[in-house]
Amino acid sequence: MARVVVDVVLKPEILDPQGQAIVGALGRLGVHGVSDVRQGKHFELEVGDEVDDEALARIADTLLANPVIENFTIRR
Amino acid sequence: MARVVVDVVLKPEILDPQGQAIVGALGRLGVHGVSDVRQGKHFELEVGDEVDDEALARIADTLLANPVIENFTIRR
Amino acid sequence: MALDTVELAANTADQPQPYAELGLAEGEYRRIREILGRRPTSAELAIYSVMWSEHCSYKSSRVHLRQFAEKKPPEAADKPVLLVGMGENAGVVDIGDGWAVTFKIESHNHPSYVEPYQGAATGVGGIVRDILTMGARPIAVLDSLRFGRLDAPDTHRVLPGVVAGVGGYGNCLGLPNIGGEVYFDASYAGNPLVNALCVGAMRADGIKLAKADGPGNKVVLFGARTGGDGIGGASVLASATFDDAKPSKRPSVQVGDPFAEKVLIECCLEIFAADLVVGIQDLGAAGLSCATTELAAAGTGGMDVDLDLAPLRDPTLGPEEILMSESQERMMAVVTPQRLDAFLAVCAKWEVLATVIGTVTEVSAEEAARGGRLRMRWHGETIVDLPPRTAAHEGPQYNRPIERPLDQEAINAHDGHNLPRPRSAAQLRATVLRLAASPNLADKSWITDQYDRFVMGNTVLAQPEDAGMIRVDEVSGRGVAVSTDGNGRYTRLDPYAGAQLALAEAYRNVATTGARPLAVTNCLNFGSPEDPAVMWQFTEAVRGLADGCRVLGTPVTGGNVSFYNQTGNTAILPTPVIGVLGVIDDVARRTPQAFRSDGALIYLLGR
Amino acid sequence: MPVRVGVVSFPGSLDDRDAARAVRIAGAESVSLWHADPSLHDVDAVILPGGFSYGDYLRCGAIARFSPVMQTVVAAARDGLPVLGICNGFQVLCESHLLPGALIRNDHRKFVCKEQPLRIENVSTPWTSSYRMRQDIVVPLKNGEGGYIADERTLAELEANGRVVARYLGGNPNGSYHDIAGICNERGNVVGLMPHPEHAVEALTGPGTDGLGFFLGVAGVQEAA
Ligand SMILES: Nc1ncnc2c1ncn2[C@@H]1O[C@H](COP(=O)(O)OP(=O)(O)O)[C@@H](O)[C@H]1O
Repeated sequence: MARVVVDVVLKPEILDPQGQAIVGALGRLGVHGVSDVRQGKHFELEVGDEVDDEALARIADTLLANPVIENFTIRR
Repeated sequence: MARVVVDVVLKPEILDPQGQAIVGALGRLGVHGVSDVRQGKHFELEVGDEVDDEALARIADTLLANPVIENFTIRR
Repeated sequence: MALDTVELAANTADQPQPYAELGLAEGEYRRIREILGRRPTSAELAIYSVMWSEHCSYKSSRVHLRQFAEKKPPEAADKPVLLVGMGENAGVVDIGDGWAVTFKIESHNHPSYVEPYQGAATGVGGIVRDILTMGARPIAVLDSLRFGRLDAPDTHRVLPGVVAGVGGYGNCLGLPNIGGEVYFDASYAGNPLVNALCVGAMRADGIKLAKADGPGNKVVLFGARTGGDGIGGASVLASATFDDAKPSKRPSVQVGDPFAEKVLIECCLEIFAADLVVGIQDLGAAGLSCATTELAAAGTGGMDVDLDLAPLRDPTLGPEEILMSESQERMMAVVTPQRLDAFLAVCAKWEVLATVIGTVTEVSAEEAARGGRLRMRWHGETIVDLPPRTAAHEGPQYNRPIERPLDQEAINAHDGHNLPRPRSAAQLRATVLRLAASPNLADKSWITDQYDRFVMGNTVLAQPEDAGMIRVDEVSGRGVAVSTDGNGRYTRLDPYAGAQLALAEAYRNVATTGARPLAVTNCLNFGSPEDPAVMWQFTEAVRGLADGCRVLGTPVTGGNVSFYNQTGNTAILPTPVIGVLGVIDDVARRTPQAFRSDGALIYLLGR
Repeated sequence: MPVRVGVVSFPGSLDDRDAARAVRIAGAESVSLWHADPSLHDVDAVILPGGFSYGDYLRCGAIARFSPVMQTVVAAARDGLPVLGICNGFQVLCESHLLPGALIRNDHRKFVCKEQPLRIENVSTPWTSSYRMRQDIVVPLKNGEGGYIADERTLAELEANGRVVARYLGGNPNGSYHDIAGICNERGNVVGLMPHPEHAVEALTGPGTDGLGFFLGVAGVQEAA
């Protein structure tokens, strides 16, 4: 059993309204110094030892991320 | 300028319908060995050097996470 | 901690118990000991504490709510309108042609303050399950909202969250939102009101009731797993102010899963259509405690439950926590052994988890006289052995002190005639503009644009109409119209007349669509019942509503009381929210608000 | 024999009954298809209705894509079966790669429900053949994740080949690139549409009957064939 983390972020060229809204809110709150925010998804998976790197990549690529608009990283 | 990552996850005792849906989908996809999934949010911030740890924690606590139901971690 | 079994409880009479922390008064605790003839086990204490909370037992309001039955308008004996009256999960009204509708309004005020999105979402989820439980397909929702001043900072946290939550849950269930209200007043800062109404439709012979009949029948828990949500919430979240919430009683937020509920709805409707249940109950406030005691109390009175069998989301939960958990999207059904396989097959089709956790039992005459016998086991030991009627039906009832507020005279002494009037055209213009821009009168589409009003394809009237209208029968065009109204400021000035004004407004709103008003539901939002002035407002409002309903000929079919809406000693404006439901033979004959032809004459009716 | 149009129900589908009603009003026969049943039961066309399939918690349509019925729908669509995906159905079609691009959260980050003017820009698909070219219609729009996006190359290709089937008029309601409300595949048999024509088939319950054309189209085309 191990915990694996998969982070999914929008590709840089895709607009991220949520991130933009946070930048705007920070400004209104008087917090300065944050020039950009991108929002993505964070998954924590409990996986058995039989799940190898290849299987994980497939899970991330087919289900957790949509490769048309998103990139992902896997941390074991 | 530095990139800071904030991961926000639901507190362990809070129901995570998203994660549950993914576990269910994996089962239907014939992927075995993933016993649990929790879905959270992943933020990537571009911050200036003047933004210290305390300021970051405040941003995470007030804007990025909902402390009633979520915990967060900050990685610089 | 060692397991607190019935056997242990019988031998350790003097062990101190945290009844006060669980919200029970000393006298209430003593009565529990009398009923049981021993001290309660901790699991039994959990059950009584939630069942006897203000929220579940209506202990301060019940003596007054009786008026709704006592003053019920007479009905034609051959054509009763009310198929199911007050006391069930929701009342059921005959609308003709073999159709029946059920509707009810309920509050989720405190949870929506703590976590606006989830509080509002689970409020919608709860009332929808109440309607489903009656055997009906939910067909529409309405929401009645009150917030602090629009420019108050906290309103900017609460309002968007509540609206997104009502929409997020209702939209995802595929229920059109056909109306509601929103008002702003400083008194609701810190105590927003989130009242949700749901309407359901069914064939009149398809009504389902919450009772566990037939010894040997199986008790099935189905839907979501039980987690640690809202433990203690029933008595604490809904019935006490936050100010005195001890850390141990801190609310734990419930998170809604609308997808699970949508699937549960379709699953239940398929189960109803195949006639697979004897009785059914949703799990709302007080969760398993409520479902088991209420089902048993309304049936034979006997039930055996094996709590170990309840599917858990959090395996560390103890039996008391399982009994008090308010996890959403759960139902409990009573099923005959012959139909069990068919029942489980429908659940499997919808991928709904279903588990037999108990059996309906026979009770002896002696046990019946005590209020039945509900037993629960945990790890092979008996941890609950109580008469369920004492928990579900025989809770404490209080006749709380009532006193007209000292300032009632003074606030009524204000005379509007002395206020300055706009005199010039410019002043008049300024007044009109101010009124049009005031949050209480301004356009509400920021809210209603977030609600799906088209889904199901039967919405005939929705925003901005005075009442929503839904087609029930696509062939005949038979339908229903519903409106909710309430005015806290009027009610503060005169609670008796204020409740009647709200009733009259909802009644008119329904009538102007062309529908015939038939029945009333209500959500009574007030401050602390322990404050005699609040209690005066409450009793006057109830009396006004009951009298008004008698005059208009529309019975009260159900509703909900929400007390303790106050910050410190300051209560919200007394806010009875009234829902009126009417029937229309053919929705094609509805009358919308807007003028429909040039040259039409305009009449002013009334005095 | 009336044309048989299958309407798929996923767990969490909401507008399946509405789509079936629209099919019937258009004079075709509606056949309900279940997500777990791979058979299409000999239907002449398929509608993937609106809703929140499997809760849509991950990404809209992401999980529905893997259902048994979708395996068959994808294959049949590649062979030319007319398929219309409405709202969530559009999302499922994109996730299934039957249509290019993706649908993301509305730019204003709220759910939006309104009566939406559209312009029909392609009348050669089986679903739009009963409309006039550049006909303006009004149908309900209701979504939280209706922003259509695609890379520049895809957008250019869609525009160049007339594959934008419908475009928003009078303001962009969700941030869709090029105001795109609906697109089709290269062959034209697969159409994805964010607004809801099935909610505009009866004057009594919708903004009008402008949406009926989508269903008349498929009923008529098949009859002629
Ligand atoms: N204001 C009210 N007017 C009429 N009936 C009420 C009112 N408040 C509660 N009731 C009735 O009391 C009964 C118990 O309340 P209920 O809301 O059903 O509790 P729960 O659903 O949490 O078990 C219901 O039948 C309800 O209709």
